[in-house]
Amino acid sequence: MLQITDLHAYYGKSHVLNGVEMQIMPGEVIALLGRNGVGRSTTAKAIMGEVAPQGSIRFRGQEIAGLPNHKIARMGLGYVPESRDIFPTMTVRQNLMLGIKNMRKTGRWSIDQMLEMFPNLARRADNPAGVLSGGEKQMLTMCRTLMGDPELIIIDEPTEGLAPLIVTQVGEMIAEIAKAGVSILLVEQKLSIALKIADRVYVMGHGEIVYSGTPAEFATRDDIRKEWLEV
Amino acid sequence: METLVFALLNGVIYGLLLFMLSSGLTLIFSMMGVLNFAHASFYMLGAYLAFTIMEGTSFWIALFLAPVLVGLVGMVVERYGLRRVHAQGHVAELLFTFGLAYLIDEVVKIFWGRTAVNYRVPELLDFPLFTLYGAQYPAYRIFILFVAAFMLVALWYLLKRTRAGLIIQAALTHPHMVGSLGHNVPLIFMSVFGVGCALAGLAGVIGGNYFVTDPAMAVQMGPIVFVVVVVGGLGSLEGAFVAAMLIGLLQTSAISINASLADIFGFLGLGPHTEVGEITIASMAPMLPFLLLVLILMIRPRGLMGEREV
Amino acid sequence: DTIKMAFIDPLSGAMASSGEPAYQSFILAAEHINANGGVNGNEIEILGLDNKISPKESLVQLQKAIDQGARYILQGNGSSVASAIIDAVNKHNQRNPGEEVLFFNYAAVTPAFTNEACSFWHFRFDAHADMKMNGITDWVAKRDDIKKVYLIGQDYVFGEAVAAAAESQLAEKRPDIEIVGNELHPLAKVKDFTPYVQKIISSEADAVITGNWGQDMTLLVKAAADAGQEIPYLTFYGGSSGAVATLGEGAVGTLFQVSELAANQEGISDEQNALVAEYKERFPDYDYYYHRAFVTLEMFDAAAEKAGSIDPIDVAYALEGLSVEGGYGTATMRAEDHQVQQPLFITTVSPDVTFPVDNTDLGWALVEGGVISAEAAMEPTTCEMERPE
Amino acid sequence: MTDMTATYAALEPSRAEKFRQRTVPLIAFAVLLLVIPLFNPSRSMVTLLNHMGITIVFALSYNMLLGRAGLLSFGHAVYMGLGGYFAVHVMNWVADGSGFWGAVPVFTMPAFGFGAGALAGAVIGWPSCRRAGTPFAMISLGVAELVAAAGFMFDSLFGGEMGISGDRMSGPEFLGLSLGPVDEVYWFIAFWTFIGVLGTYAFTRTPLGKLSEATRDNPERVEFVGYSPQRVRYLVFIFAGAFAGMAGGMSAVQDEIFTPENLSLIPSGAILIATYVGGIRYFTGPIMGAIIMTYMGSNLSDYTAGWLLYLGLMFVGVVMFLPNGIAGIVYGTTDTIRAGRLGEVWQSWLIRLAGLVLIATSVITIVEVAFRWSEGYGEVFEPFGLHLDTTNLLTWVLGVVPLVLGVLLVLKSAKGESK
Amino acid sequence: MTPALELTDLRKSFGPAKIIQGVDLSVGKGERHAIIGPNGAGKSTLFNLISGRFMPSSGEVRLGGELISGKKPYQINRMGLSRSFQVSNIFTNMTVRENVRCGVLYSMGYGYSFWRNIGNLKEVSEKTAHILDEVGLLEKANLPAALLPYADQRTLEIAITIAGGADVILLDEPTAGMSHSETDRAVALIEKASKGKTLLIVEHDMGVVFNLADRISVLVYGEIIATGTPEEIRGDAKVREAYLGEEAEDAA
Ligand SMILES: Nc1ncnc2c1ncn2[C@@H]1O[C@H](COP(=O)(O)OP(=O)(O)OP(=O)(O)O)[C@@H](O)[C@H]1O
Ligand SMILES: Nc1ncnc2c1ncn2[C@@H]1O[C@H](COP(=O)(O)OP(=O)(O)OP(=O)(O)O)[C@@H](O)[C@H]1O
Ligand SMILES: CC(C)C[C@H](N)C(=O)O
Ligand SMILES: [Mg+2]
Ligand SMILES: [Mg+2]
Repeated sequence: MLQITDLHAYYGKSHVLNGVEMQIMPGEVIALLGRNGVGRSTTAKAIMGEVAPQGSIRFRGQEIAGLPNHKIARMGLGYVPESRDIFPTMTVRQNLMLGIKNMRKTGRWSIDQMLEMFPNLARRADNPAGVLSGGEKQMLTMCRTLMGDPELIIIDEPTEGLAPLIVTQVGEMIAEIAKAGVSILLVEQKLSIALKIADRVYVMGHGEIVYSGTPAEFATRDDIRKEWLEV
Repeated sequence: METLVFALLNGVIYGLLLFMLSSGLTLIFSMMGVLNFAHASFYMLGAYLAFTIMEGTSFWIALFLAPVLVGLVGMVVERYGLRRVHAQGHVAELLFTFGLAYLIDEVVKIFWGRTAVNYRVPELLDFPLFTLYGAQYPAYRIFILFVAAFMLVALWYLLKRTRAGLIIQAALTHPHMVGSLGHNVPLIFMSVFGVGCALAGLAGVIGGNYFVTDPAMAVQMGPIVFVVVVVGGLGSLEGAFVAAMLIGLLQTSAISINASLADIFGFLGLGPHTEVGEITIASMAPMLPFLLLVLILMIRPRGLMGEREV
Repeated sequence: DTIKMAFIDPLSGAMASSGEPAYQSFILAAEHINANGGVNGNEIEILGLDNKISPKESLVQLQKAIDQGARYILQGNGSSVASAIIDAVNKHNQRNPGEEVLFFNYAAVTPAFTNEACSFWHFRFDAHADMKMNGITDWVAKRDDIKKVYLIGQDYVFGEAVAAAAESQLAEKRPDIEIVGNELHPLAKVKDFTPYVQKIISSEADAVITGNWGQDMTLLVKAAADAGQEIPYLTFYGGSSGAVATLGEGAVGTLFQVSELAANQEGISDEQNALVAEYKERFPDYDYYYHRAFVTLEMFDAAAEKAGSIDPIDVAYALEGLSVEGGYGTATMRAEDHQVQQPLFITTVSPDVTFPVDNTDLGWALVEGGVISAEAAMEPTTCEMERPE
Repeated sequence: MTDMTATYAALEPSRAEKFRQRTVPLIAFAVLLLVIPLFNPSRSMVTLLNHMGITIVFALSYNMLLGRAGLLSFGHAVYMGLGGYFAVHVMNWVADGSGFWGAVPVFTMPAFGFGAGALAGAVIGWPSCRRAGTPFAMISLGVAELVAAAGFMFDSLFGGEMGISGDRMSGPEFLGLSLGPVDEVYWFIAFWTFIGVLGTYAFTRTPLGKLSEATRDNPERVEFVGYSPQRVRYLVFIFAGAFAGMAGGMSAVQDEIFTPENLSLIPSGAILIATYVGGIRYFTGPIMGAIIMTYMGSNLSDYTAGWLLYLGLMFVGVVMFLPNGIAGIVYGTTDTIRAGRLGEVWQSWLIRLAGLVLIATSVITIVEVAFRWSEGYGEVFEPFGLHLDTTNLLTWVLGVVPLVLGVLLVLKSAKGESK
Repeated sequence: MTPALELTDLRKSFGPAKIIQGVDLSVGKGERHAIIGPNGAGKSTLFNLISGRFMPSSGEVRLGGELISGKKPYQINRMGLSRSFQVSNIFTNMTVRENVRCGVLYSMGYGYSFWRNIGNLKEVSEKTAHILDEVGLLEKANLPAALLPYADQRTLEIAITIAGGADVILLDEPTAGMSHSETDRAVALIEKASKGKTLLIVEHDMGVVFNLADRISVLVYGEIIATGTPEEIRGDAKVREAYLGEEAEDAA
């Protein structure tokens, strides 16, 4: 589904991605692990065309590196950024509406369904999204992306800054999404969640992939964990 | 009575013209956050283009073609100018349009000269519609009324087709995010700017022969358009309409008042032959809009009907 | 040698339409003099300096002109600028003896400049407001059908002067005339004169007198035409470029102008008519309008010849009392106040002319009895001139 | 504690550095002002220099708002104008010569302008400074229109369209300067320009000056470190008004006249352009902008009718491509050279320069030919003996080919740089 | 002894939405008090009410016994209460040192002064350097704040907050987004900086909370459902249900 070969990316002069290789099969949930600052978010951004990528990124066989981000999104990629860019002056409902790419086609989810699934959001449906709490914002961002009916969704650090209870909720939500048949690339730090949902994990270190395997295999690799994940 | 009727009639027409001129600015501002200083220059461009087109063909073709051309110019400006500056924030955008106004003014002078061109009301509409208290009322003014009404309705529709508006607003602050959701942000910006400019162009087509088409018309209209937009509440179409009417009526009725300040404030001991006392209401007409602007911004910074602060 | 004359007027910006034709007139006039052997053998060079119509900027340009060796200053657009230049020239000549400069004013017509504020260094080649008003009021005096007059003008020295002149002269010549309105509007700020015109209509005036110029002229008559008003508009500057074009046929018989120029009349020399035609050919955007520019240089030429010098002080003394045959009548520079005395003409727009204007078929034709002799136009002066040496 | 003092000393720039960065430029500036007359500039040159001095102070005062406090004003000329008007009135009182005023030297006019500007800032700033951003900009626009309109109305204060004139030669002499000839006025302007530069610079070094920057960056946070952003803006506004008024006082003496249009949007717009073109992020930016714009405004119009167009092009060009203005280029260049990186970049710079020259060639050709075509004086653009009129093929070649080539070169060098 | 900070029946609604519904809280002098609660419970809103950013709909806030509700943020700050923000809120175009100096200035008595050269204010410079040293940003002192890495920006946020030497310090999720080691460093810093002062802190990281706090209040839907020592809170069934969920076991 998504095939990344020899991906490089730069911020000005600093070389952040250094030949990332990765692939995601249809329906798969992949967790991308790694310490802070190794370039996981940058990988996500490079896929979405927000950071100029060098190398090859193929989505369902088509080269997407270098395309403007709306084209990439229209091909069926969804992105939930780390910065949770909700549109603060608009209501929750309007935010969700903006996630829809094509008003004429109904996707897997409708706005009402979304609100049903997340009573927290439903309560605030007609409030400006800017006043939501951090957790509510995170949910909103994810729901909004789902409205666009993506085939593959990239979620960057969904649980950051969330209350423990909500973290569990978000985890469940992601599992739910996966069940609907959407492939997921999950950028996470909380191992507990990542390992629970993922079909496979990639570990990133200094701009390249240093390990890949199933959660079960990974559980046995304390060395990797020590070297690349723990601080 | 007579004075009142005239003041009303003229005020409404002037107000409608102001509204036509400011609606495009309102559109651009509310959707893109760009305070387009060159807006009045697009208005001028519309008038001049209409003049040239009309020479070759007819007014009716100009009425359609000139705004379209101005809109295209606007899109080019957005594509190759504003878009570049956008990343540097609103002040840079504002300054860009500020400089653009200079440029358009000069280019107009090159092509059409420094003096007024003879852009006239089309024959078809050039007749007195009725006579009122001994003064004729030109049919063209009623035409203005209709065009303005049409514009109001059309814009209303556009703005209330909310999704397009929403996307643009969101793209204003989070262009990347909106792009990631699959919307073609640059195209939308370009179109909005184009439409806004085309509206200014339309106002130019209509206003250019109602007033005079000369290279100074942009400079003269520029500030007042801002007053309308700000007083009405930035981004509020209804507000712009109300403000345009208010200012139109205020200015025209002030002119028809013969009283001086001494006549009004005489009871406070203001003598008729003091400098302040001698000032007539009529002579204050041009500054009234700005007085209104400052007062409104102080008392109610979001304008008459704006939803957010300027 | 070349004699540098600095033309300081708006050559860019909104007011360029007033400065440009004057500049062109001076250029053409200088070419003619140069072709005829120059001024005492010296060529005239006109330096065009743009003052952007600002009095302050004019002083900067004045300084620059003097530095480039110009000893003669030409200016006219706007009495405010003229007043600043008179003041500055006075100061300069006082501070820099031996480097005196003269100011030839060709259009700023506030009477004060040749009355209480007169200066030896200032010469005015246009009839001042009171004189022009004489022409208008004489004409009005003869029209018994005019009973009510409306005054409208621009709110600055010149507009005030026009209003004052109209009031006092009408009171004298036709005490029965009622002045039904006396309005000063802001200079160059009004976009739609309809409300003003409506006021005029309500006042039931039989005629309007105005000193408006530039855009204020054009827009005023336009609003009048739109309202279907057909009373005479007696103006100083109805010939401002654009006004006739704006009015079209409507101008015929309603728009009047008093000036030193009446191109479409009998008995004008072929030479003068050829000049008018030549101007239009050279500068198709404008029409022959600033006749006084030609008179100015002609008088300068004559004075230099008379003095046998091109030094400003000598020329100034020679100018005093000098007469030349202008194209439309003799012009004399009155010594007491440096105010030119020349015949004035009242003209109105007519379709039946040799020299149309504004690229229309219409042009300015003399009205019946529209010639005001220099004597009739003359006004006394209060000037107490201080002369050097 | 002693070692603490040592660390803090290491943090701050060293004494020598401070001297080099702050004192040396000021001394150099003073020396420059002193030696200029040695070159015997012509009278109009001196006049131009005097105007530059005035504009420098004005632009610096404007940048206290725009660059430092982040307040975009469309009406800064109001304060220069009011300061200047007051100074002209004082000059006239001095000329009347009775009592106290008779003893005031005209040399001190900028001080009066300073006071009047501050007062005007204090009065007008009160309502305008409550908000920053667009409301502030719009209020400033409205206020400028209002004050200018009032200027045309109250003749006894502002003299109507004609303005009010004064005579700088009245009153007692100061430092042996009669202030008659412009070269004497030069010393007056030089003195006050220096004071203005020194004053505005010193202001940036005060707590209030720093706070104004903080307020620009993040007004909300300022509130949570104990300051009222409104108050900060208001105080800065008063100072900006004061220095603008001082420039007005200088101008009153130099030009001896003030007119209501000095209060209007036009000079306000001009100072905005000058400041921005110079570079609002640097203290010296406005100085550069003032020098260049004064020069262009007063001399370019002698060479070409298209000076406004060039001005507009230049301004738009700066906004689009040089957000840090001319100062940005100057410092960028010197930094690169100082860092010894000239070797790496000189090629790309040369390419860019060549590209810019080509673009300029085209632009100038187009503009000049166009203006002559539209002007109808029958004049033809004849650079270097070439006869370029609209029918000449060469005109079109020169108008298009260098433009295309130039743009390509500039793009190329930009690409080279980013690699 | 008067409490350092006292909230009585504090309420705040935005339109129809009642966000804070009658909070009573009293924080003693020198106490480190943590507020926890699910997302959207109103923790940041509470901070905004205390620090003057929002006006309470009703109720009172007292600082050292003095009524501060209704006052402007800068007035409250001058009375000795300082806060940090959940999202870094720093002066991005200024250097780190200038950022901290802004925090220091007022407390050293240099109001809006414009007659002093800031470079010559020795005690300001010393205090600034001292704080930079304390938070470990000394080496980066002359970097523009915008260029700092995220964690350093969070640290700077804290530095500005403590710079003014306020007695009552409010920190809103100071460690959000930090890695473990960064969090540990931040906690150490907070511990040091809050010595002898009153601290009110919002955190989701239970490690931090249980480490740092003397007492904990749990805010759920605008109401405090429990206040007590860390042990009491951990054992509280209501809290478990409403907030801690399963992870409580991990932490326990
Ligand atoms: N806009 C930027 N400009 C310059 N450098 C950046 C930028 N964004 C990120 N970086 C740097 O690039 C590197 C990788 O960043 P990235 O955001 O991909 O890391 P990450 O693995 O997602 O870590 P985190 O846990 O912090 O999100 C980091 O060293 C970071 O400092
Ligand atoms: N200005 C406002 N208008 C309307 N509702 C608001 C406003 N500000 C906050 N809210 C609402 O108040 C609730 C509490 O928000 P707050 O930011 O205080 O939560 P929080 O407890 O800090 O959560 P988190 O831990 O996620 O940061 C949220 O539901 C939010 O939507
Ligand atoms: C150019 C002229 C119309 C100027 C006008 N007569 C004046 O004195 O101001
Ligand atoms: Mg990341
Ligand atoms: Mg919060």
